[in-house]
Amino acid sequence: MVRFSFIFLFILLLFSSAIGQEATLPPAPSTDVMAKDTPNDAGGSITISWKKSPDDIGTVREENKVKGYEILRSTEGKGEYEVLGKTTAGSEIYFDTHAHNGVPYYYKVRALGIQSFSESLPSAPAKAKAQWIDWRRKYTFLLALIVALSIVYFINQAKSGKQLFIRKIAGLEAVEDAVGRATEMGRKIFYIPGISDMDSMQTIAGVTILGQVAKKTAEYEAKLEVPTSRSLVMVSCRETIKEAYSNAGRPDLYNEDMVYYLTDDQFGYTAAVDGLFVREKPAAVFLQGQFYAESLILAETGNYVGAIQIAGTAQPAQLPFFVAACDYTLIGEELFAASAYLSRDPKLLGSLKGQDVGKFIFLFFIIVGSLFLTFGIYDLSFLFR
Amino acid sequence: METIGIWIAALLTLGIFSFLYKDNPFYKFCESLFVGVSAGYWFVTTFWQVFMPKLADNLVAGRFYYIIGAIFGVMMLLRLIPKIGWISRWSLALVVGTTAGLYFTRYLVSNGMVQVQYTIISLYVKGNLSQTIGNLVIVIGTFSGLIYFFFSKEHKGAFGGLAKLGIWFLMLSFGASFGYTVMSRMSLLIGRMDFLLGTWLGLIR
Amino acid sequence: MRREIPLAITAIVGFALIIVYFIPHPPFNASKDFFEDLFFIIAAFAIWLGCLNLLKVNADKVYLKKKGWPFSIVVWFGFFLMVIVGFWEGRGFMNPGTTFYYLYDKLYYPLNATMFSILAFFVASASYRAFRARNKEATILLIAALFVMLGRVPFGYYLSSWLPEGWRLGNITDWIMDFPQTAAQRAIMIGIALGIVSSSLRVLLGLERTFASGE
Amino acid sequence: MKFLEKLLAVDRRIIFLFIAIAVALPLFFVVKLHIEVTPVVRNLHNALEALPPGSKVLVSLDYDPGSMPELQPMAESFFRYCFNRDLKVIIMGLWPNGPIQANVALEVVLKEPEIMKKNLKYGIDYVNLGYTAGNEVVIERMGSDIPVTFPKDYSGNKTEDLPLMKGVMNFNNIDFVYNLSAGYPGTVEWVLFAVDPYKVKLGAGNTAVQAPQIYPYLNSGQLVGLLGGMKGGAEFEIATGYPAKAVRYMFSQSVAHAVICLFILLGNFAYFATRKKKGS
Repeated sequence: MVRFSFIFLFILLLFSSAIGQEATLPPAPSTDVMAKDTPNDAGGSITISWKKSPDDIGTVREENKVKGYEILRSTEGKGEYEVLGKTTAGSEIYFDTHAHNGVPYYYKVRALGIQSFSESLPSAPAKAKAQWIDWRRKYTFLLALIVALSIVYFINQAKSGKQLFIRKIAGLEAVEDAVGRATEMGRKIFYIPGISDMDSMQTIAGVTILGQVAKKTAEYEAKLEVPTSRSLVMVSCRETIKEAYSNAGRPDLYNEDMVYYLTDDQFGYTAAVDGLFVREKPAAVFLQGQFYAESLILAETGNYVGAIQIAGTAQPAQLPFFVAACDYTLIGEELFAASAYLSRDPKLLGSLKGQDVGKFIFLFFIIVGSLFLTFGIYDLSFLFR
Repeated sequence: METIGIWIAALLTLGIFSFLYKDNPFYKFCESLFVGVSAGYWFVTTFWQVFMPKLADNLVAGRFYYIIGAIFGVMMLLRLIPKIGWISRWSLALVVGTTAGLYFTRYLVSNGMVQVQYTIISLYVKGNLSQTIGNLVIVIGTFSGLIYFFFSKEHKGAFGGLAKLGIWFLMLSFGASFGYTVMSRMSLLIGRMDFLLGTWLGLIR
Repeated sequence: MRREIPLAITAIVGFALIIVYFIPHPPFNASKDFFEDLFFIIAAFAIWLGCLNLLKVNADKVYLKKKGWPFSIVVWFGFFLMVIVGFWEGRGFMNPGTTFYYLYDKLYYPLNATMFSILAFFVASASYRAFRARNKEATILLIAALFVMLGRVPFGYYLSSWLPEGWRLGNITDWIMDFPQTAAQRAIMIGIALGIVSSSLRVLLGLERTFASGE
Repeated sequence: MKFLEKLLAVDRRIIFLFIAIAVALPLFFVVKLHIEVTPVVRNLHNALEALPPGSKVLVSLDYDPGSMPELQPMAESFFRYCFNRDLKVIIMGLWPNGPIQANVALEVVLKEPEIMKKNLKYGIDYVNLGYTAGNEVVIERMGSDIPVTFPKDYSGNKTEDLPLMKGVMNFNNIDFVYNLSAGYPGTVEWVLFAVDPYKVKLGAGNTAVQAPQIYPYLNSGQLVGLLGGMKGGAEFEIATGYPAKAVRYMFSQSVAHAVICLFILLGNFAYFATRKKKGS
């Protein structure tokens, strides 16, 4: 008996020394493996979560450390498991995105050591299914609904003839001065509607503003010229100016050649307009619409020939050059506001008002939310998650 | 072959640069070549990387409903024939609808709601003066900037003062964009100069 | 009919995509995948349309002997050079070592890169001749620009290394970028977001129909 | 003051000449400059350091040769970093030129002796999925199914047959996304269509023109870090310990910026001095 226990002890010692030297013991398994349907989706996915292996927490010796986890799946609790995928050490969640809806699946998590691994107990079965509503997005839905309804509401208001207020826009006040000065000096006015086509909202806004500028040039009998880089823009500009001139009672002053097409090519167009500026030395230049890299070249040349320049674009990257080189600049949304202000088009006015409702909501929550948070009352930011 | 190529590239580079002196036929030639080559490049790329895998392969694999994509696509091309060009609007409508539908929610969330969410911050961070000032600047800057873009109220009194503050914030950010744009353009020029002086002439290592 | 059908297509596709954002259940999610696939294919056709249009415009120029028509032949030459070689090469057309890649590297790349690098020259002349502190706004802009331009390159470090750590040009630039700049960009972004929401809505409701009319 | 007026009216070609010299001349000198790593670059580097070897990194190159001087050094330094750290690289592009730019960068990086030693294999250590038309819709589609969005890789192999792509179904199976962007579609679209709906971890390198517009996403944490322009590229090279192209160009960049600043100051001085005179 004593001899046996000696042998037993000996074997035990052998084992423990082997562990101490080689460290090939597998890491402790992860526990509490749970599987459930991934919520708020179209089905086909199951979320597997688990508690990290004790060898994945805190300072564990490098040799014992968990290197990652493998996720295994089976359709029967005790049957064959197939490896689904791998995830990094420290993770506690995995999404099985290859699940069939309505089929029960069992999952195991395998903690990987350097050479060996250990498996957890299988999870309870879970089935993937599709949900009707994505509840995470309820506040988004609410906000979208409010903004959309207010836009529609205000468009209808404007259509029914109600006067909607829009604040004065600084650059627009200068239009009259610029046109007047051009008449005095007997020099031309150039209007550049940008290099984009009529599918751009900015170009459309630019053409709308052109209508108002044209009304003034008709009144003052100033010379207006509009070189365009798209044939469709040319057609629209012609119609706009023609209408403005007859509305101002001077259809006799209108002439098709005021608007002409140069070329579609960005730099080709820029070079041509550049040449026009230098030769004609216009008294005023309007740059209203969607501009890209050419903004800088145009504004520089216009400034160089001494023109009053009124610019406007919603391209954030080009705004700095306009602000620095032009006398007045319509910044971003001001371009759209200006076209609504001038044209009184119900759909533009209504949208602008509807957007203001959205802005009001945002402004309110930024200030109230921040104050609440500062004084530790409540965190409102969840509303925008 | 490589040497010839470098010479061609260098001549084309100089051709474009010649525009800086004056518009000239050499520049025009390079520009036209650029327009043609880039169109050809796009044509070939979309053929091998979109048509073959997305359309042809799906049809070959028996997913015949993909023919709808081809039909809409051909409708798009019909714009080239003025008489029946109107039909291209059907495909355009699909493109416009897809972008409008996706943009509606995505912009509202990422550029609107998420930005507001991160602007709701504490205006006082205990023991961290610079963070406190930073947070204050973020909230006031965003708030006053938005006030400037609020069109339903005249810029008068305290509201006008906020709008004025807002425009200063905007100007500061435009100044930053300005600096960064200059940086970008200079980098591009450095790249070309390095090619001309280094790769082509071998003057720098 | 010519007008109603495109408007209907836009509305159906657009609203389906909005709905699927909130309702992930079939059949809505399948409609999303399908519309997106259609979009890819049409987008590719749209690129082809642009190319063919370019060829047509330039062919007209040559045919009518318009001013500068020989350059239109150059456009055609460039286009077909790329297309013929590209089709000849097959699926691996862009792997390094192919003729197509050679053309890309020796024609397309230098032309494209140089085209944009000439802007550096115009920035220089504009900064000398046009960028003026003409009012308070422009003054703020230019001062911020000077800080960023100097603070973002090693030069700024040498200019301000005599200042204590945290107050150097680089630090000030970091601060401008992280706080006031971020705040203003956020205001712009929120504005743009609402603008896009309203224009998308107008398109989907059929109020904005420029794309569906004209010509 | 006649002189100042004349100075203001100088032919712009003379200014062009000045800037050409300011950019070209410094290229002839090798100057070791002090380049500080800014927090936004440091954050990106830290996030990458936290990825364990074997992690799958998706790299989307969304630019064309026009932005090569700024973004190509970033692509090279990123690939070098990934290969050194044994990260698996999946390449794609929302711009048709992107995947080619990737091949150009790979050609440079794979030839470096340290990388050669690793004996990297296409399909196992890196793949190039190529380009697909459709802009942000491509990202949207990848959220549900990557193999369907990119059925074949760049050279026409079936995506599903590539060992590296085994088990890569959608963004859930991607550990980090890195985006090099020169405009639309680019980083903004990756934030909107990948980060927000699918909670992807995203880092980016941008042209300097783009960078300021990206900062709000940094502050909000939608983006872990950003390399802005050539300077950002240089900082990343310093952070990873491999100073390369971007660092080399920094002297030239410095001089060019200084010249532009001088131009602005001189131009404004002359302008106000002459105007004052006219006014009085």
